Amino acid sequence: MKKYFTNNFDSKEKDEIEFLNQNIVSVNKKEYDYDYKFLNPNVVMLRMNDKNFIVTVSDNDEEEFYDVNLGSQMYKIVAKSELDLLVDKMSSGKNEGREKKEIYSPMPGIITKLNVSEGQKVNKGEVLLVLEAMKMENEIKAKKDCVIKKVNVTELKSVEKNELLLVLD
Amino acid sequence: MKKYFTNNFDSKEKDEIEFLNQNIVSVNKKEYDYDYKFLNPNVVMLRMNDKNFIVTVSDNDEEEFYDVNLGSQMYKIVAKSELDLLVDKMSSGKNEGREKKEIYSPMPGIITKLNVSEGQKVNKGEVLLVLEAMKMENEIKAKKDCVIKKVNVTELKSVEKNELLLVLD
Amino acid sequence: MFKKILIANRGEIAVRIITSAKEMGIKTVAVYSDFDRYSLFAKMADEAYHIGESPSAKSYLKAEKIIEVAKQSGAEAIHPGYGFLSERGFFAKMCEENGLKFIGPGYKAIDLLGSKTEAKILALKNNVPVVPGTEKPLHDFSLIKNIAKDIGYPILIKASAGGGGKGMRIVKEEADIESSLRMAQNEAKSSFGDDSVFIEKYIESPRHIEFQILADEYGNVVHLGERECSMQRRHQKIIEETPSVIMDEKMRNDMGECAKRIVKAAGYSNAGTVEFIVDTNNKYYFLEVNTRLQVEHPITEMRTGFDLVREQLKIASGEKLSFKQEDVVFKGHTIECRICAEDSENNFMPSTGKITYMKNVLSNGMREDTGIEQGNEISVYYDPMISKLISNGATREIAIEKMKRALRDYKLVGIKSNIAFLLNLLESEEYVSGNYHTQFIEKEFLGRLSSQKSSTDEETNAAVALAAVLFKEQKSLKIIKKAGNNSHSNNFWSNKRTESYR
Amino acid sequence: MFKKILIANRGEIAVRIITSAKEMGIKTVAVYSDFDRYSLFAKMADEAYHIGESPSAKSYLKAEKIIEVAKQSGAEAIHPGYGFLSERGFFAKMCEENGLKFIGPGYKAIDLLGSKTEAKILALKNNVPVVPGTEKPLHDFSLIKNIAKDIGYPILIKASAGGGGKGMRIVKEEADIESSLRMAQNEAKSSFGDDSVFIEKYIESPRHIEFQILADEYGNVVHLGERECSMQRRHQKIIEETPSVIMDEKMRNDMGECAKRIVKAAGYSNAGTVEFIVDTNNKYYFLEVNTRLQVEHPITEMRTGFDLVREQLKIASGEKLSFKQEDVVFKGHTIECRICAEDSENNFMPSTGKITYMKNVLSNGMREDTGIEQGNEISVYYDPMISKLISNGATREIAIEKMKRALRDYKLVGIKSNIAFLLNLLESEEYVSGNYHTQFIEKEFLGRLSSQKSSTDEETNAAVALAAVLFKEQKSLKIIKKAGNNSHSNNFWSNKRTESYR
Repeated sequence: MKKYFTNNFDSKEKDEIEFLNQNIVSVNKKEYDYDYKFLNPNVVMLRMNDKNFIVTVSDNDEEEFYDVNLGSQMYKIVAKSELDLLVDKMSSGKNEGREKKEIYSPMPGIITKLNVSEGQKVNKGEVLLVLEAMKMENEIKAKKDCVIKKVNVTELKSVEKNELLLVLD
Repeated sequence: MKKYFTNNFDSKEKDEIEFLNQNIVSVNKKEYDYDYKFLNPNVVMLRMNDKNFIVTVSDNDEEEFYDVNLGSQMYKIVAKSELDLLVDKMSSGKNEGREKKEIYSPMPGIITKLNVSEGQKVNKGEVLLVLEAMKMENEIKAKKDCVIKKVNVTELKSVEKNELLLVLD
Repeated sequence: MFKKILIANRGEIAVRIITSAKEMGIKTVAVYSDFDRYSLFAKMADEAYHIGESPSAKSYLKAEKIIEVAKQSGAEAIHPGYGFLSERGFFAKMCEENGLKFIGPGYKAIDLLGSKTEAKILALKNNVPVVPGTEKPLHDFSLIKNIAKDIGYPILIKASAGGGGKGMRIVKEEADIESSLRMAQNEAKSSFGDDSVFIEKYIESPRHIEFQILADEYGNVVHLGERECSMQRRHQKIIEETPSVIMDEKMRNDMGECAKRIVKAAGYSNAGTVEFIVDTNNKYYFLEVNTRLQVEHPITEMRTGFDLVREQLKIASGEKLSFKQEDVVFKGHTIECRICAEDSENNFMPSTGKITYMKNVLSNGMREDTGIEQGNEISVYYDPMISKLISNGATREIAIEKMKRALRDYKLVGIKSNIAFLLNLLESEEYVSGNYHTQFIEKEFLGRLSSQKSSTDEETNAAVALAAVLFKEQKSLKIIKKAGNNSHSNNFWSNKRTESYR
Repeated sequence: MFKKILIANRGEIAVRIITSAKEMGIKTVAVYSDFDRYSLFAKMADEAYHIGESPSAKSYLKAEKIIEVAKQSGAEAIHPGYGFLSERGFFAKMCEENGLKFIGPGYKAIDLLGSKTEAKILALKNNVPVVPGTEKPLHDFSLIKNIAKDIGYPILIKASAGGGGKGMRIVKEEADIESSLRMAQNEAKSSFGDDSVFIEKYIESPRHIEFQILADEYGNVVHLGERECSMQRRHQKIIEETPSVIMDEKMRNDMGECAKRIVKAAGYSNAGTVEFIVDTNNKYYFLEVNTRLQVEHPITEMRTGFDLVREQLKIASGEKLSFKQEDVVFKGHTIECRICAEDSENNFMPSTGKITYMKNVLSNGMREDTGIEQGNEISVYYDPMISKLISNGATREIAIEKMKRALRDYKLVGIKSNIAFLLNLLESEEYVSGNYHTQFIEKEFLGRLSSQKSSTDEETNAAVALAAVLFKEQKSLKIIKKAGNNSHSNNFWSNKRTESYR
């Protein structure tokens, strides 16, 4: 009778999942006959009330949610067991306000354009720098309004994957 | 510098294989630059002097040779290391003359025809019985001239895989 | 158009039907046996219902159960595929009685064409040639002799109560008729207690040529050309192609019109196949009508550009045919090979087991229809067909070359398959020249096969020997390492040079 | 015909070339970088030679090394594929000097058509329309004004020393010409120290339409119809189709004849593509000639039934074209989608990593060309294209429906892909109506995309939540079990009902 809670990162919708027995699961108090098979560690075939869903689930590189794909739609889902929530509660406050303050290179390449300098204010969506890799120019944009605290690279520098590029404030 | 000896069951051709170093193997004293990768436990991609060979190798159900497939050709190959040969030599004589005396059902099915009775002499190639399975009639034939020692089934009997059907003499 | 249909079948043909239905925005309902719980077709459908145990009689043949699921799921129509319930008039009737559309002809047409005698009478009435012979069982000696003379030798004597070749006799010339007839009648008498016989013309080295037809529910019928299906072993088709090398425009028109006449006369609708046998003088005789989609329908699709399942669904939903006979354009040459789990070197014994590796490389001009995935089991419950490979080229020669390349690059591990046998067939002089018939494989080809093992060059020989040794070595490594670490990928343990042999 | 050829390329196009060569009985030689040691193309070829490190400059661009391998292996000809050395005149010349046949046009034709200016002059000489404009850099104000008037507005001012959009200005009407020209010249002066400019007609919302041509070495040229390639993002084609919805028979003939004239005038042989831009009034202008096989060649193959690689090999070996323009028959509608490893939701950032699961279901009317196998790595070294899906249907609507179904059933795990983006594009009103142009994606589509998240029904929502939970549970089980037992098959840990959840 294990219980889970999920949270859709985009829609903020919360769902409650309870395994009632080996064939029946309840989602938000509605019961489903279910069956499943992992076709691969990241691909699960789900059958709920005889309806098929082939769902892929992956860890997201940098966030605590999973990338869930069904049909042509992507969902960002946080899944927690009752125990997880308890642990969260006890440790709450400790990591409060933790945010991404560093921008790392997502792949090896060359910085072909550097648009910011230390101390500069940037707006959400602004292109901070351009990384050329795999024959393509990739724009790295600001995810929110912020100030550039540190610039770790120069134009035309080659960078490795996960190399620190910028520190934000 | 491990050495192996192989034996083609059909052509009776014998080959000597010696690994000289991690890139070079000698087959019948001729050296080849080689590289390989198992694509699957039974499929190996071999590169010998820059020529590609995709070879599948399986254990044969009942015999000591491997079924080796290259192109559209099947080969029955016995592979032995020097050590194997030594062991064989020491234990030789013990299993001498061991031959298949029993015929087992290769799959579940129904005996739709039984052509032989106990004590009957049969010739190589003669149809001993017909097993119907997977919508097909499968003729079980004598592999050599022999005498039927025991008949373990009756016509229209269902049999399981590996059930003893006949004992030969 | 339907909003939801149920597919009363499994394997590759269920996958085939599901793909076209999905393309048309129709929801699909699969039904599955224990064995097929996670089979490709059962995963691909929008919904999937369990209907029973693995043996067909306890699942795919359970008409009531299937009808029940159709109603429960809200399906409006049932596609029967081929085999199973597809040619059972009673099932089509049950569908109708339950307010479900059967995607196929009406049950009356199925029953009419399902009776060999009635179908033959219908053909004769409609000027469609049938194999000359008697329609009623005969006893009388001299009458039989006269009829045989009319038909012309060679003739075939068949016990009217017989079946499966029992009580059959071929008579090559008149001198032998009396003795043969006497023997056939004695045999029939002792076997079946009835000495009456039929006689008909014996067709030597016949070809099996069939015509694909499409008929809507308003009497419009077109044919989509022929399929040459003479490459058979024990009445199982192995390689099919279109066009047939013996066909010219006139013969195609004549036979096509025959096919159209007979289905029209039967009040037939939906897709169907009219089968003929053709003698060595290119005279053709009606054989029977298959009242469903055929295994080999893809070669017609690739040569005409039609999607036959789409047409079936359109017809069943009451649409008129959207094209006329003159709009059917044939282009190029198409071949199908059936890859089966069987041991060609051991009397074609079906081969069961788990397919641990399965890999194709298709590219230009190739299509594959399969319901099998790597990791699947080939069981004793269903037929041993793993996959249909279809090639398409501007010419017959190109289509053959494409098929051979694809077969050579097709890898299948875990069961025995007929791939090498198919390649041998495609390389036979008779196939290359197109000069083959339904008895070719059994009477000519198999005997020759065992004697022709090609010799092996030094390099191939070295590769074979080395592969066997590497396999042996890996096996012993595996035993030492026991389970080892689990790798998710398909590329198992690769022996990089750095970690290679000492 | 050649007995052995070398393929100086990698990935899907190397696989494509190898299959056709094998079908023709030609032995194939692959060359591979460190990264590609066990890539599909390197395994499929009869022989495979290592030529260097993973970066292209150290392997696939090393002309001397490739020539050396060709000679060492006994190859008679080199197929360059697309990209890498395929349009480099010097490489074609090196082949010739080393007694190797370059499977493509002669180096003189490559160099001639490689020069934009010379190609434009050649087009004008042969009555092939080009975008109206000046051929020489200009300084003089009033002269420029007069020319602009002749050409007609809108016009484009380009700094002659510029590039990449710098110093470019669009002028919509004559009133703005003076100020725009002044600004453009000032910008050019300060950026490049040279204030001379070109002017040409500015084509708004242009379409990119190209013609496939085949030319033998005896002056015979045919075209195989057009390809509509206007669905682009940052000049990268994403979806291509044939026919183009704007094309009628007359326009196809006119453009096709233009294409033929220009390649004939260039002394061209082998396969090539003549690119045009087409304005909103269906006026077309010659753009350039791609002197090699295109990525999107399969759509032409499926619509005409030809095998372009086969034709290339025949032409290069000195055969005459075996057919004439009137023998080219177009049938049905064909679409290609390029599946790429990129994150469409994050500015199309290329996505690298290992593909742990890859599964297609093709069936009727679908083709896939890929050089990738499950378990392969997508690296930073080469372009991010994973696969080309090609659909073929009797009508455009059917071809679109088939493509959408196949994309929905296509599963790819381990990297991010543009599959959802492709589906969104195929469902856009503009694609459905065929009313799109090369700036559609960037100017119209991307902005709209983020705002349209479709709502999720209860069942889908439940499935998504449950899948996330099951994934979490399996992950923790895996950690507990550590490595676990190694399973060879593709069907990983299946949770049978019996061993299911408590």
